[in-house]
Amino acid sequence: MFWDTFGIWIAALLTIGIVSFLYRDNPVYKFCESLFVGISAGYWFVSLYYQNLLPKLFDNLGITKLLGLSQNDGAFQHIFSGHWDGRIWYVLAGILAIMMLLRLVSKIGWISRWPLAVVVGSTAGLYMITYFQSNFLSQLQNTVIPLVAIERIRALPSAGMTADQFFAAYLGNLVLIVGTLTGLVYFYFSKEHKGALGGAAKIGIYFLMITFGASFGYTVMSRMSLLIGRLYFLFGDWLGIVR
Amino acid sequence: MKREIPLILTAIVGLTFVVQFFVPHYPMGFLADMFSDWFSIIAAAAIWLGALNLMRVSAEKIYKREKDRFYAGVTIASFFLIVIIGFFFSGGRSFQEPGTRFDWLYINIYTPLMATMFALLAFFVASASYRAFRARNAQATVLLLAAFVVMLGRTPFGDWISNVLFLPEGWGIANLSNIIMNYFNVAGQRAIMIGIALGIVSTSLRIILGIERTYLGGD
Amino acid sequence: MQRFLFLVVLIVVMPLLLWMAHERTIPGSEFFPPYDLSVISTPGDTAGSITLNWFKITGDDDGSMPLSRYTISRSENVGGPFTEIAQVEFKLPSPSLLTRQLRDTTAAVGQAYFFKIGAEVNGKVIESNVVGPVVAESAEQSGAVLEFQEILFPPTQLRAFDTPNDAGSSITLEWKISPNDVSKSAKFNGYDIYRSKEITGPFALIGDATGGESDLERHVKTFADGSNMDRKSAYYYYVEAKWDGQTARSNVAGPVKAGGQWFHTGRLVSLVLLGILVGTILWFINRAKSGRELFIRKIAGLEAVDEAVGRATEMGKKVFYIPGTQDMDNVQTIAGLTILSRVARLTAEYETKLEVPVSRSLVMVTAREVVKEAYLNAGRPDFYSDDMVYYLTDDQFGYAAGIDGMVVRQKPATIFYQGAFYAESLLLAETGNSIGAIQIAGTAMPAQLPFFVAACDYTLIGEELFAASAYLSREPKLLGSLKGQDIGGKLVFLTLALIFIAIVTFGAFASPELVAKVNSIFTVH
Amino acid sequence: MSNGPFGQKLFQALLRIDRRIIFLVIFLALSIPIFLGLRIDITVTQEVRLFYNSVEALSSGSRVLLSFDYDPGSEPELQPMAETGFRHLIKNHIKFIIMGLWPQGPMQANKALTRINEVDEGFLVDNGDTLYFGRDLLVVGPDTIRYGIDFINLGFQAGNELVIQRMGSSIRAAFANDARYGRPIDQFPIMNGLNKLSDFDLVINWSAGYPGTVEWVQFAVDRFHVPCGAGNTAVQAPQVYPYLDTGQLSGLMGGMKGGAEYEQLTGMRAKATMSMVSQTAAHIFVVLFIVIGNLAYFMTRGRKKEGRA
Repeated sequence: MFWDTFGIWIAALLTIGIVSFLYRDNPVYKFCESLFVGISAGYWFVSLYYQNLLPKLFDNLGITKLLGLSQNDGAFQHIFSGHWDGRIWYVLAGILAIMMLLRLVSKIGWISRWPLAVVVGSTAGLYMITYFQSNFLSQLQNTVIPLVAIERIRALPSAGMTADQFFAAYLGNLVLIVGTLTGLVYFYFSKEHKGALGGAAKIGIYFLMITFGASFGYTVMSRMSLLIGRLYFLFGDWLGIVR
Repeated sequence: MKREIPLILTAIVGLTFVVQFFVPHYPMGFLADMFSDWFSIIAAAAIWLGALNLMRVSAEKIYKREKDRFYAGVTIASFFLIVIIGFFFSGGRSFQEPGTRFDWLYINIYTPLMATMFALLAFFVASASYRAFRARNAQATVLLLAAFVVMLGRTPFGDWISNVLFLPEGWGIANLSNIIMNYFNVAGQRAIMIGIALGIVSTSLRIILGIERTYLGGD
Repeated sequence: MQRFLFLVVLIVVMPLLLWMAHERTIPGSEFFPPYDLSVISTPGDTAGSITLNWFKITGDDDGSMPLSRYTISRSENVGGPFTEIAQVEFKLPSPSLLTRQLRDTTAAVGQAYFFKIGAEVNGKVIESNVVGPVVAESAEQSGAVLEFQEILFPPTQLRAFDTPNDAGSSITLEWKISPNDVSKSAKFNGYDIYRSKEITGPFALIGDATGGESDLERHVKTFADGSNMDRKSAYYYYVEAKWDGQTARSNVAGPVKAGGQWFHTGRLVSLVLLGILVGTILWFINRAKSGRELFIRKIAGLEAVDEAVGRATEMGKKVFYIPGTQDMDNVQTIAGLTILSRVARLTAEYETKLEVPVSRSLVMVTAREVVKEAYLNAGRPDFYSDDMVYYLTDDQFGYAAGIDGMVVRQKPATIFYQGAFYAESLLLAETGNSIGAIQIAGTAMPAQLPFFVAACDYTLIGEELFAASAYLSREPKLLGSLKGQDIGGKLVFLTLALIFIAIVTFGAFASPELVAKVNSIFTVH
Repeated sequence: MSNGPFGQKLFQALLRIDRRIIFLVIFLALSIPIFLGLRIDITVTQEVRLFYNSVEALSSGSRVLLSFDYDPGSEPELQPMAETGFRHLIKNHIKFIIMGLWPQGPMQANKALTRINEVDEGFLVDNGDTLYFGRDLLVVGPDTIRYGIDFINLGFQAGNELVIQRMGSSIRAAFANDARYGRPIDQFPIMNGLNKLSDFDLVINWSAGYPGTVEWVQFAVDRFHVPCGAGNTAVQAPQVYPYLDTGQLSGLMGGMKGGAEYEQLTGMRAKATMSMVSQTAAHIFVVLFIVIGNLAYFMTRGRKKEGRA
């Protein structure tokens, strides 16, 4: 019980400390900021160990089992008992991880480029494929639509039609197509934006501007809710003025 | 040695990911999964470098008696506090379960700091709207109007304005806001996404081929 | 001439190629009979009769062909002769949604029969395969003859095949659902799947599947079996429907072996399009190497880089460079570091102080390499120190809190944000704005772009971030790849989109199937 | 509008207004309504009504799966929905099974249950088990529910959409033990006859991103034909609206406003409803800021070169 109350007080004071930054930089904020940096760095330090290093490296290899920290056999145990286990390749990951740490030794620090190369290589390969699929191909699919949504037009109610329904039926597809294609033209780098190309690019930039405005407007609501949540914490959980 | 091997490694690993997408046969999928795990392992090991750097920079501030030395001390102390509690006093692997000491730190220190920092966005969104949304030119005006309509369309205030303007049912600001969100916004987002895809494919290709090698630094 | 050829390829050959690539990839397009007959001795009928059940064919289910009918024929031998025993009109009501039933009460008790059904549509007759033998047995207990709805019909046409496009660890089963498997049925309790290495058994239960159709058009259910799969053995399967305490068993399917594939057939279209893009980029890179001049349009944000660093120099203040909050497993971070290389070179030349706080250790390692190299190239290695790049914390908001603090205290003249950002974008940019710094942002996170646009002086939007390295360095190879991106990506996209939009617009009025087919070309598998 | 010297000065002052004044206005706009306990009538949208109806349509004793797919960052938007959801289910005597695809999700569920519980002291001994109020026994209004019989927490499971897929054929393959006691789930009466996803009468998903509603629709609804209702953050909601049209989602609540509408329907007005006034006030002020900012900008334009604010 004491720890619960104490915790709420700590949390409330830290909340106020961070908010005080809005007035101006001050020692309380500085304290909170330093605490935040230290605590969060430590939090990630611990989490990355338990969530990545331990299960992916030490458990897979069987080092934890050797040390009696886990019941499950890893690659070492399997190999010693005569079964092949593909996880033995994780030894290489261990070596790469050590190479990374060798950066601390300035003479052979360059060896850290090897693990870096593995990281960057897998990023490049993976991103190339996933972005091509989900951002290029499926957006092409979404853009290949009839100029007018004939089925929607047929399904329009004769009375009490809303603006959304009307727009979706007659103009929706057209706007989607024109917006996507002209927006793409805006990103065309290797030709000067003049003439027809320039005109299209100009329409494109207007679409981008609407997009930015709309997403901004939409996000405002969500962000306000975050603050309301903190205010309820302060006035409710901490001070108990509102329930 | 210093540059060639990394370039070859990058190419091999990168191509593995591309090939495994088209070749389901063993061992491509296995290799790709393994390389993803390797990334996590290398990154988890590398945090030692980051943490040591943070400790060193902070310790130096104390050592050199800089005016921020008290705060540097706070950083060092809080880092060690949570690390020691996380590793030794929170039940090992189940360190995140409710009721552990690590969980107490998480709930009462980490969460409020994080949530409040996040909540500051409410203030910044307001000041950014005041300052930045000026109808300076046609483009800015369009941006402003879109934001305006969408913002109004999501609140009872928007309905009220629609009523004042005698807009018919179903043709109010909320509907206009839906149209902007579902069509204009989607079209713009798509153009941006396609462009990004092309940029990423081309950048990745250059990395795999060793044309883009800034990340490796010099010799 | 070259241009003309290029246009022909772009407008005619490429769409055709895609169409053909797609035609080959339709999965499960093997012949599948339009309806499926099952025959059983009527349970509970003391007089002895045979109950037939079959799936309706297209046109029967929606009443669109009222003048058509099924003809049911029977024989005592598998080879015939078959005599017609009944007709069922399409327009007759049927007790079940998916199937039609018939009870053959003329069958003699104890005699084995074979059945087949013909569907007569528009004067043409399509015949089913022959089913049987089935013997009409008289039930021992006397009771009411069960209605059609009270009988459990088995799942039929079980097929087992190696799962396509996988590494070789599973076998896919597909069967026509039991007619009792209707949605929201309180009695139907799913299917059990049994497997054996021998056709004679013993069969062991290896899994179960819920009721419902996996493919609404063909009324089939699929199940992927990957449990303890031995790649060297062949397997046999049957499926059992569970309904109201009863079970009914399908045919046995097999033998079938699991194997891996060397090419994912569903991704042929991806391969073609990606091949075109990559090929074009490589071609232009090659061409650029031979010294052709390539034009690149102005990108405002990048034009301003020199000016922004210059201003910091004039004011004698620092330059901050924020490479995003994501790790090296994000291409945006890598792209951002390329821009850092350029910025660092400028700060080296101008002897301006540069600080790069980072939120990931790997980024710290990489950024140090990048900055060091830039200072070396600028001939100022003595100005470089590792302390210019330092780690704060992996946490996005912890990082933002730290940077906000430093920004208000040190008041840098210029701040760059280049890389991947999440919600912290506005926290950083608004604070930077409040101290009057020049801010140049660039990200490919669509959700964060509006905030950067609102709070920064210049913003690189999406692809512009990736184009930056080419733009800043003017290196021919990079410019070539940019040109390749434009031609192999954007031009191809625009052309394909326009051609297929024309087709589907026509299709929308003429044939909805065409629209569906065109759409399926680009389906992501 | 006056354009005289005084007006000019005013507008110029407005242009250079201190950010902190804006901060203060927003702070007051959000906090004053919290104390006033004001209420505004909200029009209930169709998608929220659908959600409410799909819960109302369940007979008492039905079993519902609740997936908590968010973390403390989205608490302000989703926690009110989750709390009202619990109250609604308990009032209608519907049993619920809690799980999470996000590691922090089940912790959020516990937090919501603790909050709606009204008795947190005392215990009961039943059949050799000691049942503590506030943990094993929750009192909400006239109803008392018991862990293992009326509700259970299966905890978090890693694997994103693969978890859903596994649950489609067997819940026990995905969750062997419950989260609170680590006992096999067969030991709890609530799990009797619950073998796979389609055995649930409804799935409810509180979602802040990936994995979340999109995955539940694609895997649970499309493949295993179980109805699904969802509550989403405002930022996330536009992505899942298309599923409403097609009937793949049997109801949707977006952001705090969705939560407020739900509270209105259930008649359990709480946080989201109270926040709506703050929310609306904040919106009005943001809109006013934009208007004033532009007015000042236009009135002073041309007189003075714009400086960097």
